Amino acid sequence: MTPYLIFVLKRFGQFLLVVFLGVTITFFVTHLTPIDPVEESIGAITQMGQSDPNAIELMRQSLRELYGMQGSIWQQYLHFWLRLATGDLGPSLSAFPTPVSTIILRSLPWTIGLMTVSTLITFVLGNAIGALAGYYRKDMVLKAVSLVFIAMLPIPYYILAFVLLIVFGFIWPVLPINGGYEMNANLDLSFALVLDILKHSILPALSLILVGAGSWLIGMRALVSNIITDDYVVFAELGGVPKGKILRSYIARNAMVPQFTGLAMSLGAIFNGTVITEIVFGYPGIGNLLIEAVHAGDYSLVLGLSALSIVGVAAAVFIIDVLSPLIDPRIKVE
Amino acid sequence: MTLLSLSHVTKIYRQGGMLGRRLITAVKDVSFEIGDEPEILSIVGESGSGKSTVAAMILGQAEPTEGELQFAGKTVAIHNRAERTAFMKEVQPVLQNPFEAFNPLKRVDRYLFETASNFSTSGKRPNRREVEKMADTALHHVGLTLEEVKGRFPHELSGGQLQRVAIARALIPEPRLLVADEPVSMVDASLRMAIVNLFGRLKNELGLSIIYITHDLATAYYVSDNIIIMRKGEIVERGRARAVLDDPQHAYSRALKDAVLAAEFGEVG
Amino acid sequence: MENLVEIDNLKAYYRAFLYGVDREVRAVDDISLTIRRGEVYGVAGESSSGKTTLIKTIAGAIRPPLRVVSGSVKFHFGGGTQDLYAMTPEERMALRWKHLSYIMQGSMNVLNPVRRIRHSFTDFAFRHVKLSKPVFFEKVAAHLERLKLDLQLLDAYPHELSGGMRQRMTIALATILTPEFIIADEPTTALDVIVQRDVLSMIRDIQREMGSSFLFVTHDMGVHATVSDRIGIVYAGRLVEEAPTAKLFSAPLHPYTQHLVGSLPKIGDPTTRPSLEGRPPNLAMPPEGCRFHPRCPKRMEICSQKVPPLVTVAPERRVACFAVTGDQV
Amino acid sequence: EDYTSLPRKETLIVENPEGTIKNPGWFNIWVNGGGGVSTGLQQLTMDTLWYIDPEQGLGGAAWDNSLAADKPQYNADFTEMTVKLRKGLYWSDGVEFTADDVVYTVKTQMDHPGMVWSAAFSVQVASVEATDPQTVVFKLKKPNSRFHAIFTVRWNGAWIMPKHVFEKVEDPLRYDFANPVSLGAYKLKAYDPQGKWYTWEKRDDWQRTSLARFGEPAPKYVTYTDPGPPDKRTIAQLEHNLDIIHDNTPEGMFTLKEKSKTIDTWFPGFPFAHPDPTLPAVIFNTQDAPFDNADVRWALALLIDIKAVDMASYRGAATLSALGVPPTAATMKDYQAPMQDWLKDFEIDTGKSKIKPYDPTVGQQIADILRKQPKFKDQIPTDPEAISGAFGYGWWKPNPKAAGELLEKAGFKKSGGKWLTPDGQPFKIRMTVEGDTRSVFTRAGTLIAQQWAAFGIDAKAVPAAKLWQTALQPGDFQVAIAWSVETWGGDPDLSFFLDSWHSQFVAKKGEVQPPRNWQRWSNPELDKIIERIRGISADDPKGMELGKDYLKLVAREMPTIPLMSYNVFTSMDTTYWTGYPTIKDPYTDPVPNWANSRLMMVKLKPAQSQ
Amino acid sequence: MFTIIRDLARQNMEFLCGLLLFAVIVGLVILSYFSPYGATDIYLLPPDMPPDGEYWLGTTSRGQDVFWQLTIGLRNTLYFGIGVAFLSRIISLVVGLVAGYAGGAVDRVLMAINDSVMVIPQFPLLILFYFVLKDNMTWVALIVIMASLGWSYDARLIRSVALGLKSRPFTTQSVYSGMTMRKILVEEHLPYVLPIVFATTMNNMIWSIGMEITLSVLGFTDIETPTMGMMIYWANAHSALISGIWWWVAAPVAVIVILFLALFLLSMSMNEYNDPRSRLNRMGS
Ligand SMILES: Nc1ncnc2c1ncn2[C@@H]1O[C@H](COP(=O)(O)OP(=O)(O)OP(=O)(O)O)[C@@H](O)[C@H]1O
Ligand SMILES: Nc1ncnc2c1ncn2[C@@H]1O[C@H](COP(=O)(O)OP(=O)(O)OP(=O)(O)O)[C@@H](O)[C@H]1O
Ligand SMILES: [Mg+2]
Ligand SMILES: [Mg+2]
Ligand code: NI
Repeated sequence: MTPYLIFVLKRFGQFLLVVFLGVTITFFVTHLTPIDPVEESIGAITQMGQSDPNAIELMRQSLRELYGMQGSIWQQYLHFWLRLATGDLGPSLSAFPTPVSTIILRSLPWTIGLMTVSTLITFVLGNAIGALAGYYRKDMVLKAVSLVFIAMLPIPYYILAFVLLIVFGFIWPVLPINGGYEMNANLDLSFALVLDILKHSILPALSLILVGAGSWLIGMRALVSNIITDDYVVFAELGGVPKGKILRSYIARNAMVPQFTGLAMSLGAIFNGTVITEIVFGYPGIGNLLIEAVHAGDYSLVLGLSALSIVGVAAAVFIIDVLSPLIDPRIKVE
Repeated sequence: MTLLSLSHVTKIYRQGGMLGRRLITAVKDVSFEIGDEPEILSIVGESGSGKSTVAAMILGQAEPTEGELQFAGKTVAIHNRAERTAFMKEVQPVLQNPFEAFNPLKRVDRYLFETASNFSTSGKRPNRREVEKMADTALHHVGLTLEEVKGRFPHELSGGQLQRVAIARALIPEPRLLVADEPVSMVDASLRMAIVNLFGRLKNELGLSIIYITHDLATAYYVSDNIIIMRKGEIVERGRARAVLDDPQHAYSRALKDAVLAAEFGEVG
Repeated sequence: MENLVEIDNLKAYYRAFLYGVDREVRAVDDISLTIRRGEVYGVAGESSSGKTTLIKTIAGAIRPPLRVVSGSVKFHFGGGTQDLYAMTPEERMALRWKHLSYIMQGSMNVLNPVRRIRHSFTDFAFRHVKLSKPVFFEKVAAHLERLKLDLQLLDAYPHELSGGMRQRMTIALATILTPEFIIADEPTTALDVIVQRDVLSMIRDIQREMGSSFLFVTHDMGVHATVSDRIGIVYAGRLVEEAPTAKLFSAPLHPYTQHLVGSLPKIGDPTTRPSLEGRPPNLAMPPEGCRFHPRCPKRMEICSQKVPPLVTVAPERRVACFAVTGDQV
Repeated sequence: EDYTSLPRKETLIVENPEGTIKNPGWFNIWVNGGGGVSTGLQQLTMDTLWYIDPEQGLGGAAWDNSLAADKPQYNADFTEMTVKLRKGLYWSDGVEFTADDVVYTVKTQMDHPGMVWSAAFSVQVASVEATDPQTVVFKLKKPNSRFHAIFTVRWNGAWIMPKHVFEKVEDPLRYDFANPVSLGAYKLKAYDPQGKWYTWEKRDDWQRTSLARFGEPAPKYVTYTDPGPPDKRTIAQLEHNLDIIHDNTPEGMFTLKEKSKTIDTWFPGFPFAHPDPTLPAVIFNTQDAPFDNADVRWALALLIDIKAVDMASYRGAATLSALGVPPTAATMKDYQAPMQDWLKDFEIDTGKSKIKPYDPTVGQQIADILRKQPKFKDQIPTDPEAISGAFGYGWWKPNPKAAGELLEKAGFKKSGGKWLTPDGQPFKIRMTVEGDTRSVFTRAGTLIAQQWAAFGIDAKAVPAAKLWQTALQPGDFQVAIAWSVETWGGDPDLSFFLDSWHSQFVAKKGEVQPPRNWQRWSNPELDKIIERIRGISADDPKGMELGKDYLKLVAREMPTIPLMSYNVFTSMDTTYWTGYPTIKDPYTDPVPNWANSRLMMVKLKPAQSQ
Repeated sequence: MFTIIRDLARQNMEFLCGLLLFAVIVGLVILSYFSPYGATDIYLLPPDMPPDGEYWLGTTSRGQDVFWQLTIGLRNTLYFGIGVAFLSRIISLVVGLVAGYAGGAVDRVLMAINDSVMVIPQFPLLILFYFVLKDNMTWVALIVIMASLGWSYDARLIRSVALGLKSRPFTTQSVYSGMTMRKILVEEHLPYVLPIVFATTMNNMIWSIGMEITLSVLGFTDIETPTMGMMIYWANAHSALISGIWWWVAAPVAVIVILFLALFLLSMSMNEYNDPRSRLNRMGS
């Protein structure tokens, strides 16, 4: 076996371990929730106009049986892994008997679509400005632009999103502010639908980009201002290598090494969804689903979503670890 | 009784982690001794020939893969803090780059005081005055005084001063052996002589033995009693320093000697 | 021989206004020298005596806090005359690598760590040649061969090469365009003696072949003895002596040079060598008068009051010491 | 079909307060499967035997025989109920509705524990059979004069299942009922796979539904949607993209009223909102000391300055109630108005003195306060009758002195400005409020806690995100703001909530309390009232007298401190549709998630020519 | 110390700006102790008054003075952010330094824990904690929980620096001076990771305060403690943006931005001061 393969296998083992630990912690924490999905369901049912206490007791028993909630927490834990091994996340408890995976898969593409695109744009934008601002330290325009992005960073995302919404949806109503597509849209795949979906994603994406670019920018700027004093950059400058080339191939290329790790982490974190975006813009996605699931004590669903997110982040770390020898040739495979 | 003896010491590094297959024999079947008489033993040789690895093993920082190291008749074994402290009282290092050997953010006297209070010869923890006294004594051996050094940051001292402070620190536990791994390679010619001369004086005045690892054959010739020439982990030649260098026997030793650029007007090749 | 580089009364100071410290380090203080076409000029001196600063100033590698306070650096490249500090940045850029290349201190670590070495050749040299890429790389191949460097190394990353190889690669990069003037700062420090000797002989060879001038800095007198035609000794920011190499070693004039030459141990010579007392001067507050006087065995009254001028005492020989030149101005 | 959006003029767009539906493709309303209920499903496609409207209703009475042809017929001891069904009603797939559907509904649910009404049927029904296609006979396990309530829609009721669909299904518990067959006047047209909207289309054969008795529904399409947080609803309605907002913040409502010319509200002026037949109250956990003591409860009631609470929570836009029934239009007439004199004379004994705590002019005072605010000046009614209807009659007058006397009577002591309980501990109250979900309650709770704190009690409001599940049900609270009283609204029969207040249902400490009696209060006198109500039929006029007995009892005992109506800030945009229910034409509740809101469809008129 | 600050302020525009902004923040925090109104008292003042001479930043719909509310909210938020940052710094320092220095099995175990914490989704966990703890979900509890979620990434960073420090010669020097591991980590290595600690502190505070606001906006915090998040929560619950009470929202947002610009500028210039490169520049004197 090549050392690289061994390295990959070892990292993979680590990945599995981290996933295992992460999911285990989440399993037990989610089962701590005082919200009982059966009581939730009873709550919903009694809301439908019944309050006969005898009937409620009867209902409680039947639901408990139906939802398969018997057995100690350890049995349920074991059961969970056995089921997971076959790729089954079990039925949702707040949307019984619909499988958790069905529910997640319905929202997931939206989250992935919006977040991937906006994360990438944020990454490119933040790093580009950061690199320029770090290299041309005296440039007033870059300074101002950086400052604007940095100042945007601490603005509570809720407020920023809402202000965008009010500006572009109300004061100057040019962009749609609700949902992933027009209400009552024809959902057969068509050019118009794609356009509509794109239009609906502009504000959510913009809000994510505006709050997110600042931190890349800060990181990149700091990296660049360190790198410009590195010998190979000074040498290239003395060698008369054109500035643009130095910025691209010498500075940015070297700064990218740590930034890519961050990017992988952010891409992995996509599976956390963005609750506030989804709330403010009514954008479909798994963030809101998660909150709902927590509210409903639906720990199957919470666990399913958490497991997804854990695997996402852990996989990102794994992939970046495995790829890092390729991105940064200096990293030797132990 | 010998102070230090290495018998058939081999050190193999495994590269590629736990499952890795690449083995590097850094040191191969090396044996030598330092007797009770104080001496300066030079170890010279090409880059990567295992000189630093030998030093690390003598300092207890690395364990030999095979063979045995004995210090004052006892096998070197460090399992706990007490053993480590006891060992460090006897063997102390001098590091390569004086500018790197001290934390630039800390005052240099700190290391003197720490050493003094951790390795007091009387056995119990000394008070502040005793500590300063010990430090001052050690500094006197290297031609400095505590006054010159106290409260100073590394960047406030010259390289020569720093290296001398480092040596003074190593002297505080009153060790019997100093291991100096390339102590002069980063300093310029005039400083180099100052330090090498200091080694000679310490040997004579304090009865210290010193293992002097270097690339600089000229200073090795100048200061050492015995010499070991290493190549690819093995000792290729050894003996009294001047005898060996005046008339090297092994082909590699000769190549090494030839490569030395004499500071006289002449041309290469 | 005609002059290629003329340096006049060059002063370059580090102006540090750093957090509570307000200081001026006079790392190059009033140095004048000339370098002729086709010669190797060595600069020697103690550590932190200003050697690197001097050649940075000559190479135009000035960045804050270093500032050229006065003086001039003139080149005679391609028959013309260029005043380094009167040129625009663009003009200076045009000189680099074509006429002037500079191998920095720590040349083992000057190659971009994340790109293959091939790209460095493209970045540095390709834009100066009017050749197609393949033809250019043929030329590179020929050059590397001359330096006994494997062609495949072009496709390696810097870290995959040993220190010696990297250093040679940097030298190859600096010489590929056969510039008229090559500046090198300690190009062999931290090399194995055997490797070092190879590198030096290589430098010497290509210098002869190309007829370029070299400015060469190291504090290793052995290296100077091997490579340099003329040597300038720098002490505390000043040039204190200049002489052809043979003369310098056989009959050093300045007390510091004498000490330097005399203190070098030699294999086969077991006599005890003295070490220099005292510490190197603080360039932010250099001693009055001759900067060496606190450590000088031949110190006189005047040494602490007046700065000894650099006086030509014999053809090709200059020295700044009252003990040698007497109390003349 | 080639459409991107439906013709706006033919579409009614309504907020669904359920928000985004987690399991959008689930239409099996008989299983709680994560699907929506008020997505239009229960309003437009479901039907059952009877409806009681929270307001006046359309047929001349709040009571409406929907699928049933008549009121329920009980035998003398209330163990058998016979229902006559209407003829000529059809499911949307053309199958006729018959008694078999009703029987199937009951039996299937009884056979499948876990279905929504399964337990309710199993507990009560001994047998059910269709004696002919239009007659169903229920035999009950024990007497129950209110058995029909299960088939009577207030907000919702036991909906009738399409037998012909479900009998082909293997397991009704796992069947999603996609493409739901409708018994109502609308059928599903399209829905958002992300659960944000549902659109229903008027059935071509709408005449063959029970709603047809009131005329033709006007909107061709009805869309129920999740418009997002309150501010976005406001924006949407200002842009005429949302015809009915189910509920808003008071401020959102004021903004709408101020900025839009086309907004209809229940009250044309202040307080705009519709009073829900639920009664927000300060609920004591009467199983815990010191709240097991009526004197303490009364003391705390006398420390509340209801005017400030009203301003803080609803900014004055509330209808107050000192009595234990929600001040809906019907109860105002049936209970609140007739009991004013009793209230004025009502006395309590503080141990040191007797006081008359009632202040009949509070509603008037609030109107006066609001009239001083320039923003609202013109919107405040002046007619005393209208003021009482909008703002309520009166409430308890703050009386710190009497409150102190009551506390002392209960053994409390005041020391260093702080009240100590009889066992010498600081009197500490944690008032659990609902957090963001019902922010007006949170606002009220915060202020009440502040008022108690000002009196030297260590009182503080704490939010609980799932108040019902985490606090009220397990009894894990001291004092909370929520409701434990909800009524039919349009009908004076109080058994709807009162039955579950019987001491037989009060859970032991630490156990889960079944719904409604969150205060866990038991009282022999109350049990007697409840038992007498059980013994008479729902429309027996004696019921109202018993209701008044209940009101007097809780006024004395104060197990909860009734505050005000639960005002729902429903706003209706008249740009595309007119004819919404308002106080002037109160044919139904404007709140569009109630199943009764189907009545709106037949009363609405397009505002613009088609 | 004072001269350093003086010189920093004189020579470094960023530092000066940061210092001034920070002074504003500190000023507000100090003022909070002199508030004429109780922190949680409501309906004491006429609601919805726009900013004017009497109410500098206007009043809220709850009858509170925005300015005084702001000072107290800022104080609580700042203490919260500092609390989380402080605790999580300690955890990440201990884990990072120990893992980097000790290496081997210790390192592997610590990093496995570290990575597991890193991948756990924080948001659902926080909400779950909120449900589990209910009334006990005080600010202190929230600080502890947030701190125990917010250290892992930084611990990794610190570890990577510690790995480098371990092979620095001065570490060997310290070992042979007989220093204990604790001493080496705390006195020798800590100063080198402080720049990272400074830099990550700001990020951590942005994260924790942002999280506080998010949780508050969703109603998952103690509503009786005024914080920036709580101000926004109440403003939101009163539809402040849509009903034109913009000052209720603008004031906390402005203060948060000021706070972070101050922290950012300070940490940036402090980093420059701390950077060994600039220290190296001073060497050789
Ligand atoms: N910790 C280690 N792990 C793996 N290999 C090592 C390690 N330390 C040293 N080596 C390898 O062991 C060999 C000997 O190295 P060592 O440092 O002892 O040589 P050296 O003679 O001191 O060289 P130099 O003159 O360059 O200092 C080298 O090939 C080196 O790569
Ligand atoms: N960036 C800087 N800021 C301030 N002072 C500096 C800076 N760089 C160098 N110096 C100082 O300038 C003086 C000359 O340094 P220089 O690097 O030129 O010495 P050198 O002779 O090349 O030494 P070495 O042999 O160690 O390379 C030294 O005192 C040094 O401390
Ligand atoms: Mg070595
Ligand atoms: Mg130099
Ligand atoms: Ni909520």
